[in-house]
Amino acid sequence: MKGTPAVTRSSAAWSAAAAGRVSRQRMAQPNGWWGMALFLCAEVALFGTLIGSYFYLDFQSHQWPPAGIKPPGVVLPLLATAALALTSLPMLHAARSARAGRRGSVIALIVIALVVQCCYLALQILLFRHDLNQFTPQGSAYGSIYFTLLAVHHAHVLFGIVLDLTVLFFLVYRGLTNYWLIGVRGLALYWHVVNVLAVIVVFTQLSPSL
Amino acid sequence: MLLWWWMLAAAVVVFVGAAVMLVLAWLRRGSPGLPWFGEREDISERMVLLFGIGIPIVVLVVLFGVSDVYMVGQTSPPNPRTTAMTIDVIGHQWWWEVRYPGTDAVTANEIHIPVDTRVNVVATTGDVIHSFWVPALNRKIDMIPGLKNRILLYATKTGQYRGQCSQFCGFQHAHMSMWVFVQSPAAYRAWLANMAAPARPPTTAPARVGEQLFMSSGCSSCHQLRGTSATGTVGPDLTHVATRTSLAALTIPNDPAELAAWIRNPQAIKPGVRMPDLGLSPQQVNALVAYLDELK
Amino acid sequence: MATVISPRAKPHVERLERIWTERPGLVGWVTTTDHKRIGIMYFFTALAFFGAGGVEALLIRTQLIGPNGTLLSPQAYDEVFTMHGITMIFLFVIPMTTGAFGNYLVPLMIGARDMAFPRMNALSYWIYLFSGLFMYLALLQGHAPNAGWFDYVPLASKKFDPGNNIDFYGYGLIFNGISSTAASINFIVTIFKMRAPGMSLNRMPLFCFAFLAVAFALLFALPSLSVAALFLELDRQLGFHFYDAAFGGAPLLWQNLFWIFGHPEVYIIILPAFGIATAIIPTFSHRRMVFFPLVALAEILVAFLGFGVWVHHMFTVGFATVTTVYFAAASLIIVIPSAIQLFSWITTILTGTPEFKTPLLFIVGFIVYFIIGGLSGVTLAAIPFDQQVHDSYYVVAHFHFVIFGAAVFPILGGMYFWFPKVTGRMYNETVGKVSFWLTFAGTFITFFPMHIVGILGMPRRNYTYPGGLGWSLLNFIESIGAYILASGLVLIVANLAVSRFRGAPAGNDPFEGDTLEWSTTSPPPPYNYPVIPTVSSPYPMWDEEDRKRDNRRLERGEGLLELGHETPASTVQDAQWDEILSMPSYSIWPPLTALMLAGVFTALVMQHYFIALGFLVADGLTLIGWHHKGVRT
Amino acid sequence: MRYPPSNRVLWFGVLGGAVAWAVQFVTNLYFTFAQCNSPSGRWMLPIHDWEIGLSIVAVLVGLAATSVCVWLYGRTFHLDHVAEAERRGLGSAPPTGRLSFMAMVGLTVNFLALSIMIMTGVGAPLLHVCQQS
Repeated sequence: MKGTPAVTRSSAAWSAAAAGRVSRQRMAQPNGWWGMALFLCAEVALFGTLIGSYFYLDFQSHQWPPAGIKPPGVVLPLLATAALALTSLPMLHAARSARAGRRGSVIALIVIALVVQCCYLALQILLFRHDLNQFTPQGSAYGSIYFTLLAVHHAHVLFGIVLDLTVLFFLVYRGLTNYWLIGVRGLALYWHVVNVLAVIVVFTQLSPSL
Repeated sequence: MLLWWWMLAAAVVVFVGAAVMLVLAWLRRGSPGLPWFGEREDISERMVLLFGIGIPIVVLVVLFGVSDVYMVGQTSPPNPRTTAMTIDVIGHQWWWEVRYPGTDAVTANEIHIPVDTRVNVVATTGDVIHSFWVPALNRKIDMIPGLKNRILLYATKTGQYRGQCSQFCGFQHAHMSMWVFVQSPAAYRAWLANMAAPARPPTTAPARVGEQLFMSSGCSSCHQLRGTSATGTVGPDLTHVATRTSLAALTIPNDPAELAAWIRNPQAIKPGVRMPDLGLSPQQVNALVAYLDELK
Repeated sequence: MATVISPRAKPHVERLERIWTERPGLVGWVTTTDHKRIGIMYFFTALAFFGAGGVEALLIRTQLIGPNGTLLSPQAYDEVFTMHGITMIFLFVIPMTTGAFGNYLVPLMIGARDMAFPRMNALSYWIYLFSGLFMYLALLQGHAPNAGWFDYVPLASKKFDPGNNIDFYGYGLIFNGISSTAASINFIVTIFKMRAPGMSLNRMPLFCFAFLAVAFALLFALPSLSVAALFLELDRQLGFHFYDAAFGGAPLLWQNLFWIFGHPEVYIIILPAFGIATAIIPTFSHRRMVFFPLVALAEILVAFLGFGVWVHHMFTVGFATVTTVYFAAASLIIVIPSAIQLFSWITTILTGTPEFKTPLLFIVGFIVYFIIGGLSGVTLAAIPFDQQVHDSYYVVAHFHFVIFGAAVFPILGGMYFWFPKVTGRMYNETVGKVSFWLTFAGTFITFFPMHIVGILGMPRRNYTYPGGLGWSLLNFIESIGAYILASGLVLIVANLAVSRFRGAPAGNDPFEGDTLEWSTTSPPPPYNYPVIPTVSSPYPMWDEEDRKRDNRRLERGEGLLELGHETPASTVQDAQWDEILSMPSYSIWPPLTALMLAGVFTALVMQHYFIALGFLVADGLTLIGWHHKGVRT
Repeated sequence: MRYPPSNRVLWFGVLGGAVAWAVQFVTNLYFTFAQCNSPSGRWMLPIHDWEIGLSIVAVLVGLAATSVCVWLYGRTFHLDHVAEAERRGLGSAPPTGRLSFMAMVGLTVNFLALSIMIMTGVGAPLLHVCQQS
């Protein structure tokens, strides 16, 4: 076992450069990263349950969607989801440049992603309102699961946007310390998972039309 | 059932074996190592492998094959082709509605079936989930909204078998039982013919008063008397109520005194039951009892 | 070989004291982030709920002591048995095992100075406390949840159960689930990353394997429960139709979702018990577990296979056999990991030189009852037999042997076992033995006759039963047993309570224990270990050399991390020392955050959605405060 | 194979069988739900063919994982009986000790996963499709 001196006091890394150095020296993923990863495991299980319920209800019904509700339109949701999925790229690079200790580019990349995510959320809310005018969650089990699934997904996007803003705020206010470097990596991880889930959700949502 | 005795035997063997080992452990608490083998680590490891994996896997695979693949196939529920007749049983909070398709016969909390006949019971529910269970005759099947489950009733001896709801269904889950009467074919046919007939008109004076009361004071809005203007469907069909051995799903025996007490204040006998207290005077109650007692 | 504080080491230790000591008095308890104090708070809270659940159990048994019992009205009976289930499972067993034992012992056993996320740890305690109170609030308002802890729809739907009692259940479970999820994330990261240098996966105490398995099971099982409860509340409060067959919903959807959580739950309850057993047995048998890797594996595997068996709670709903058969197979195979552990325990006791002190006695009782409960469990995996006894008292007998006999006995044994470590005093051995025999006999007398009543056809959840069916005598025996059992439990609590003040000083290591916690003083200091221990086997206390070396390093003032509120972090698989973390200190924010959440859920039950939203925002603000002060970010 | 193997290979060996079982389990489950739970029978699925096919694939994956563990176990066993030390709970030094430990774990996991997959793979096709039990 290595003696104490060789081991880095990661929490003492106050400058972006030092934080980056620590991050590169680390042999294992930091605790914060693991925490986010495990939290996301629970999230994946959550969506697994929702989507499982969707198909459970689908399979045991005579007609899906029930008579009088026309299957959802395909084009807009798919485009929006594609755009959202693309935000994984800036997030990926944000994590990279954070580990390289480049604070400015981290902030820039997160802002780019943030803009796209906000547009996505806005569009989805419009679509949601539009659907509500077509049919209601109180009308049938299909409506219930349809709107619940989408609402939960959009809530996750919203939560991610709040996370973006928090991390940005502290990056400006505290700088790229070790703590917030790990924050950036956690944020990136969160978005990767949410984006993958978004794709699965949209295909579930559109399954009657495909 | 045979499976049970086999599993019990196996279970006893395992339990005794483990108990013996524990007792040995207590006896030899002073000395390390196994009896006879001494401190041979590899032996104790092999014991773990043998008892922990080797033997169980064999037993379990056999149990799986016998019970879950073979026996399930043998005792799986009937389809109309293989059964002589079908009965619809509908669970309600907290009583059983029994219908005999093809006839007008409707009754409650009592199922009559002929002996040595494979009967296909279609189990559905009118409200919450119930579970149809006649322990002496077959396994249980849940009654679930939106589903039509089936189960076989088959009895080789005439007699009376107790059944009950075994899925928690509310306050009076405890008082939701039924009788299954297994009769000789002749007796069964006679009973069914009587059940299918409409309610008989009252003969005595008090009974006529009772009939008036029944139609005027609330009763008829929940209970049906086939052949009269009483067509309620909330409570049990009372067309031949006098032929039944019990009231309120085996809560109380069916005799005039109990019936009167029941009509006077059902909530006292079966708290939470859907039947309200109609606030009738003793005379009115007696008249109703007189009428209902004639509904043979 | 325990740590010795030599004069030369004194200044270092005093310095650590200064760094790690928290605020005094009640404030200290409210703001604490020390895993030991949080564990103790968990312990007493869970104990209180255990008392409540026990009273409910006695009420049930008194009601059923003879036919046509009239102690409780049907309404009251339904509420009592529902609250009994909820309390014992969500508010007693899980918090007592993961919360109390896990929190107190896991960091000690892996040689860490605290959990990975101390403040989140505090948060999960406060959320647990508030969620428990929240669910009992329903009882205070005189109208508690009454559809059973399984809460099947449509009985639990607005139509058949108006009033807000079920809402307390639904939201209470979601609320409580947040706590358990946070706790399990915390446990996994702690066990992955905070292990003492040298404690590679193959050198991890079996106790920690059990808690790792539990944490993973909770993490993946809870979402399904939360979703089920969410659907339920949407149905009840906003008129959605997930479970309403008339609108294309499926009552069975609830049952599936509930049992996808509910069966892993059973293993979540039992696994910590396995962990405690695997910690107690080697100590008193004076030898290492037979076939160590298999035991570790079995603990993980039970948790994993537990996800593939849920429909065996639903064999009577009329699924096609091609569906149920998969669950039957898994339900049978899951017996094997249990059998592996069982015989490993037995052979370990057999080949060792066991001292049958109170803790080991409880473990032996646990083994006996685990065999009984396990075997009746196997019979339930056989579909035809299950369909005969399902929802009868046979099942009640089965899961009480598993949950009480097999899960609670090790908890009681563990209470005796670690009592000296936590309090620094010894319990009374004689009284301990008596209390064991009382509890043991009481359990058997209470639950064994239930097998027979069940096969005689007595269904569960009946508030009363008619005489003359051959049930009365057995029920009478069961009720008597329940009182014997209760007296045994009271005796245990009394023994510990008295010994806390009168007991003889215990010293660091009264039982020649095998894991690290015995190396530090009893009770352990806030920083757990003055010097970060190094580990070279799963039984570090039996490696004299390592402990001697730790003492030498203490005297040289090496590996102390005395520059701040610090603890080491190591790599996941081989536990090489990777970095030094500075841990957040005590904070008032976790309880405040939990309080705001409690506000959210209370507002939701009352259907004041905007107030709920307000509380949610306030909750977010507390999180900012959380990151603002006291932790150097 | 290279020794010590890369982490990917190692964890495939430990978890491969279990994951294969999970996939076989969930997929078959949903096939039967789709076929048997829908009153209208909208999906005409050849259940048994799917069951058999999936089970075969899953079993093959399980066997692959098992072989990794067998190789690893044999490999570590010959390093002055590390494996024996592991069985005794002596915890020999990582990485070899840990690898041997995980090889033993993986062997058992795969064995049990395989037995479930074979039980269901053989048992399910013997049953009548959608007959209620």
